[in-house]
Amino acid sequence: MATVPMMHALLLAGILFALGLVGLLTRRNILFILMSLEVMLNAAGLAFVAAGARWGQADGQVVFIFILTMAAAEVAVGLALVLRMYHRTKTLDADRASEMKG
Amino acid sequence: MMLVWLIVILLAAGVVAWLGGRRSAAWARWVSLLAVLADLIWAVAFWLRHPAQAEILPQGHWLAQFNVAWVPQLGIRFHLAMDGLSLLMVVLTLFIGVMAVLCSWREIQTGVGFYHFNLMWILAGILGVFLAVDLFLFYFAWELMLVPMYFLIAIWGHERRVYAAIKFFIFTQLSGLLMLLAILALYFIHHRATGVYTFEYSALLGTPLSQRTALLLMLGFFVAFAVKLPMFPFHPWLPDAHTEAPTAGSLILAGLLLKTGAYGMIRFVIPLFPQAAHQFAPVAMTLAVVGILYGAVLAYGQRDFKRMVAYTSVSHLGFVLLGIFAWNTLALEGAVVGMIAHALSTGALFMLVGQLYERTHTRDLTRLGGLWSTAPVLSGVGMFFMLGSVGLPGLGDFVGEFLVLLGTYRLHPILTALATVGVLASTFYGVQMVQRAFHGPNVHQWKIADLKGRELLIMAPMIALLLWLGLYPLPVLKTFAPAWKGLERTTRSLTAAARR
Amino acid sequence: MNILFYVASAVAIIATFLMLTRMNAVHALLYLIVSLLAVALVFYTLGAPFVAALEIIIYAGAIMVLFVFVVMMLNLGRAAEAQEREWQRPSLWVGPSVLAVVLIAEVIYVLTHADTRMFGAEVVGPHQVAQSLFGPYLIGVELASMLLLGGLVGAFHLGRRLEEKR
Amino acid sequence: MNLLWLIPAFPIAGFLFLALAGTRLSRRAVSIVGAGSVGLSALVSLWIAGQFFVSPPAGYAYTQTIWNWLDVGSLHLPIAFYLDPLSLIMTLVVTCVGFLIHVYSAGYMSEDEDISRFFAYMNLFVASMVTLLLASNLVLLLLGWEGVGLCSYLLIGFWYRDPANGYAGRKAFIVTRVGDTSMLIGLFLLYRHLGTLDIQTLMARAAHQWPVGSPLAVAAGLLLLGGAVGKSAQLPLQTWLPDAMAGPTPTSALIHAATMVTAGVYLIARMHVIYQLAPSAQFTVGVVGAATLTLAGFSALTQPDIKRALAYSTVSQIGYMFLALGVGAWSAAIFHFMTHAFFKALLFLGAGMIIESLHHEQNMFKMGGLRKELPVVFWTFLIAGCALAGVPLVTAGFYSKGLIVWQAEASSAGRWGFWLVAVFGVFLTSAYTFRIIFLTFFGEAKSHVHKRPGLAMTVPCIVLAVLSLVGGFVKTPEFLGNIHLFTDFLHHALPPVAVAHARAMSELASEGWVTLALIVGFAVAYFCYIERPEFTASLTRSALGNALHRFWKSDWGMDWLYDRLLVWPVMWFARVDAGDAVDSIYTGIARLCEWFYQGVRRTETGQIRWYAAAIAFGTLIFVAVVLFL
Repeated sequence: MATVPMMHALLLAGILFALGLVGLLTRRNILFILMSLEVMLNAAGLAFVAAGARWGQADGQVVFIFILTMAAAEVAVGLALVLRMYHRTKTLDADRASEMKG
Repeated sequence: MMLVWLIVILLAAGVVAWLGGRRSAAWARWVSLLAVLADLIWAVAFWLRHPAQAEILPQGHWLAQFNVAWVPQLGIRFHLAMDGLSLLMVVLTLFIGVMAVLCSWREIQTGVGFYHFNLMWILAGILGVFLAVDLFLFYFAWELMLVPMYFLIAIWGHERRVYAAIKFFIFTQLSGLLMLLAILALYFIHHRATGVYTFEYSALLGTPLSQRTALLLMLGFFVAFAVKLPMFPFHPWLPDAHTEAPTAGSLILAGLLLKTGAYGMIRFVIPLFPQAAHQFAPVAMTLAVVGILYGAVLAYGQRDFKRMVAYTSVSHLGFVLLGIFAWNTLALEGAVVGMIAHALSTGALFMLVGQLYERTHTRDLTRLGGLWSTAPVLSGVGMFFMLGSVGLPGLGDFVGEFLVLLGTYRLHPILTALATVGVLASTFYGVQMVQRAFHGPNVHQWKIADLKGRELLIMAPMIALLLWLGLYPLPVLKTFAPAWKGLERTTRSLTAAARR
Repeated sequence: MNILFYVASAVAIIATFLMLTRMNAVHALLYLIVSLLAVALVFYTLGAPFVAALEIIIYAGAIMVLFVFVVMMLNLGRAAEAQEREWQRPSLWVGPSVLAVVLIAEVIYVLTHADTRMFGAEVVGPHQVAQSLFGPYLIGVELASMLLLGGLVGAFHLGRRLEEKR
Repeated sequence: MNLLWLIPAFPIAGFLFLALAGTRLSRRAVSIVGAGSVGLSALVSLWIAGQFFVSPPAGYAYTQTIWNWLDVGSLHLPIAFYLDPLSLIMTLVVTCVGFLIHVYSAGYMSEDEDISRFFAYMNLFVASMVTLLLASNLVLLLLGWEGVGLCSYLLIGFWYRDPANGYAGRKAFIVTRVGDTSMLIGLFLLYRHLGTLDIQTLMARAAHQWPVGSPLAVAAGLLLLGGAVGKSAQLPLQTWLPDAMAGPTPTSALIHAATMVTAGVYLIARMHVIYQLAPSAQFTVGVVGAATLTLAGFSALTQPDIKRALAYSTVSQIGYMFLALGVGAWSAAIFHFMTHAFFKALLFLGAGMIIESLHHEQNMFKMGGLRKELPVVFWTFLIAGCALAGVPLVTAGFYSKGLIVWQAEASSAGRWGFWLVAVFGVFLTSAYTFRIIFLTFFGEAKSHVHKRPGLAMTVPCIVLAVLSLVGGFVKTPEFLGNIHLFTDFLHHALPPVAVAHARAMSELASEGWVTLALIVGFAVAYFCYIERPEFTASLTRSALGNALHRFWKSDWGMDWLYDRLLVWPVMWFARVDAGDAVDSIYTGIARLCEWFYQGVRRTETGQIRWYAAAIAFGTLIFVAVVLFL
């Protein structure tokens, strides 16, 4: 197995997370926002797994599995909402769905 | 035990009226009416059975009481007790309650069941306030009457009802919280001094307090009651709430809710903190006088009939406050008579405005006028209660104001003189009201039905009682006298003890 | 093996970057899948073969398929692409990018001041994972299952209402 | 004598009956009930008066307690009536003159649609007035006092459809209540320092506890005087009475001439001990009276409206009574009250008949020559006018006013100045009285008489005319038979006047001067309104004359002054602050919260990306804080 500094794995997680964040903040299309979210979740999972590997423990992977579960649920509900929204507003523009505006 | 029944009957009647009111509005009305009537009859019978005691009841002994543990861990007891003062207030509450049910007979057509539920629960809450001698229970009842009142205004009120209801709620709730703080502080201070946790009124009397603490706690109670009263700078909720509430709501607000403030001052503020209250008295009395004059002048400037009557309340309750802080026999007797008379005269004026509103659909005084030619009885009744309101001798308000001023004069001649000018100022709005509504030319060609049937049935006892109070107030005075003696003795001994 | 880690990392980063800059949703999805596969490889190199498999099966497989279905249902064509281009003005990238760069800088700062030990090349296999998953983390598993159930019900509910409306 | 309670009870019963059932009765029945109740009350008072003369009660005073009204601590106030010569005479006059005026009203108001309301108010008035007079304590007196004020207000505004009447009524009510405020404070002061409000006990205690000139007595005297000037329309609160003429004329006769407005005189006479203890307060009473009688006399000279002229005359005559009170001539004041009640009521009743005959014309300059058209009215009016002016020997006014003028100087509290003013007042009285008579009854007829008064109206006038002639013979000067029946009787209640014999001028000399002033006044009136009316007209047209005329006519500009000083500021404040400035404090707090909310609200854009950015930014800051701080 590879022997890389943990720092490098965590750096990868950080970069992926930052990229996901940039996507989340810049894209108006709600589909892309969801995708960016996936990237960020994935990056977080990566960080856990890396940390687990550092100590040779299974806990990191367990948490990754939980994150995975959550991501699955999130995507299911999120995509259902996207469909709903699209049928209501005929657009995927996240800025249009600003009914929570104070 | 009967004291509990008084309240329970009302609470139960409220629930029954609500449940039954979904099917039949008449059912809700009759249930409420019968419940309040039954209570009233019991209270009056009790009053007749216990004519003014000559002997003063020793402390902690009441005309009637009910005392069981409620939350013993915290020293909370369900303790209701009645002396002369409470008895008068209970009778007044139930009488006004009957009037309130009767005067909403036709006015309320939507949500009748829930309406009567609220009405009954308000009355129950007010009874609780007048009877509770456990401070926690008192606070509980104090809050209990607010929420249904809020609904009463917010649901069945006039145009700006939600605004008025929220204003009412915020004012009373905030001040109530201050009182809760003061009650809790007193509770813990008492515990520190004696090692006993209790909310019991008679136990908390004479809790040793430093001067500063006493003043602060006194202010906590005072503000809660002053807002309710309402005292001068705390009054702005009242015109809105009175104006927007339905007739019965205005009646209960003016007739009863304001009296809970005055009652609280008499029962709690001064006996619990006699010295602090004595220190504070000049301020309170000055504010009372300012309120008397300010309320009267503002009443003069109003166009809305109900708003005008509301401001007169500020003026009248100023006299009551003045009397309470004078804390002598004449002034206190005057304050109590004044409270009852104000409930009758102002309450009747509110009912009259309600009846006028049913007919003309306006409360704008400048749009009325010349009603005497089309509804002489209604106008005559209005004139009568206006006269009550301006303190014409022979009617109840005069007795109250006169005794208050007579009692206050020996303490503060200048303030009394200014308050007397308030009596004069009441003439301004009184005669202007009659002129704008009933006299003058009938410019707008009003043709309205005169009072009859149920409406006369409501007005007749109000008129009779106001006259009775003005010409033969002795029963009221004598009923209150022993209660007053007890209060006075308490404060005197406490002050003396504190001096030592 | 180390080289595998770095290559996979580079692929993941590049693929993610490309995913972000695509205007067409299907293209972006494909890059995302590539990125996920690369991450799966990273997992493998880190000695976590089980999650690497899960990453491929569930992430790149199930979840992405969901996305694809939705994109298909929405039937996004060239018009959507044009719209996407119109939405994504270059100036929009500036703020978030700065934010992200600062974030990365902070992460690097933390990492450079932290533990720099190498990984022991130790494989943590499915057996160990299963043991801790159904041992100390049993409650978590139950909660996750409830979450999934919630997601299931939610998705079903939202989708069903849509059917009726149509 | 134990029928005393019936005197107020009958009118109250009449009031209640008319108020509750009046609209269902015929006009005739209403008149019978209305006048009858007062008639019964007059009969009872005559019966009691007879008893009182024949077998006076011990100490010439009788108290009847009806019930216990207020009983608080040391305050005991029964509803109790106190009868002594003073209240007896006043009650007699009020009920008898009241009855005559009620009979007159039955004719005068017979066409009015609201006749039942009218009689209800009138009955209530008589009841309140009698209560005022018979009250044994000051609070019951106050009850009557406010009661008559209320009736006055209601009756002035009786024809409520005209806003001007309502205005006059409100003005009367408020101005008199200004006085009442002062009186109330006086009551508080008396109770505070003397511990009772029972009038007789109060007098005894005051005399016992307060030395002469005690500041408390002066304060009490002045405060009560405030009440008296309000009710009796004396300076500086006289402005309401001329406006009060807006009411039906019988009301003006009963309330605003004969009875209610003299309540102030009664109050001061009743409380005379206080004034004896406070010479400076008593002197103030005299000054108020003297000033009022002159100022009102001038105003009366310039009024074109017959009722307003009579109203100023009333103010002026009550000024005489106050002057008498001010020099300690208590009985003289009451004497003048009695004769004034007769002739002034008669003058108003006559004026009422004239006004009704002329289609409600009140301007004297549009009348004239009515002497032949309305002979009964003319003769009764003439008699009353002569009595008012004080034509010597034959009229009641001569005796009562002559007594006051003489005692203004002769009394130990008297002064030369008072006497001079009083004699000048006689000149003014004579001038304006004959001005009225000349303008109304002489000269050429300017309007048509359309209706002649019926018996119900003329008979009371004739009775009053007789009384105006003979009513004065109960007290005549020394040189004219020296009858002092009236004063002797009153001296059981009021102290006799202390004549300073050393310096006093003789009664005869004083009466001589009075007669001279009267003749001069008559001559001036004759010259101005019969001989050379065009001279008068030109006089009022000249710059100075016009200004003076307007000034006097507007009551020395007092209304103008009060409007600006007192009325307008209050109204201005009420209007400006109608929205309640205090409320704006609370709405201000609410607005502040609202403003703050508006600020915070902007951060809630509803955009997911904005929130995400906020979270990211927050995290950034948080991490930075953890790392670098």
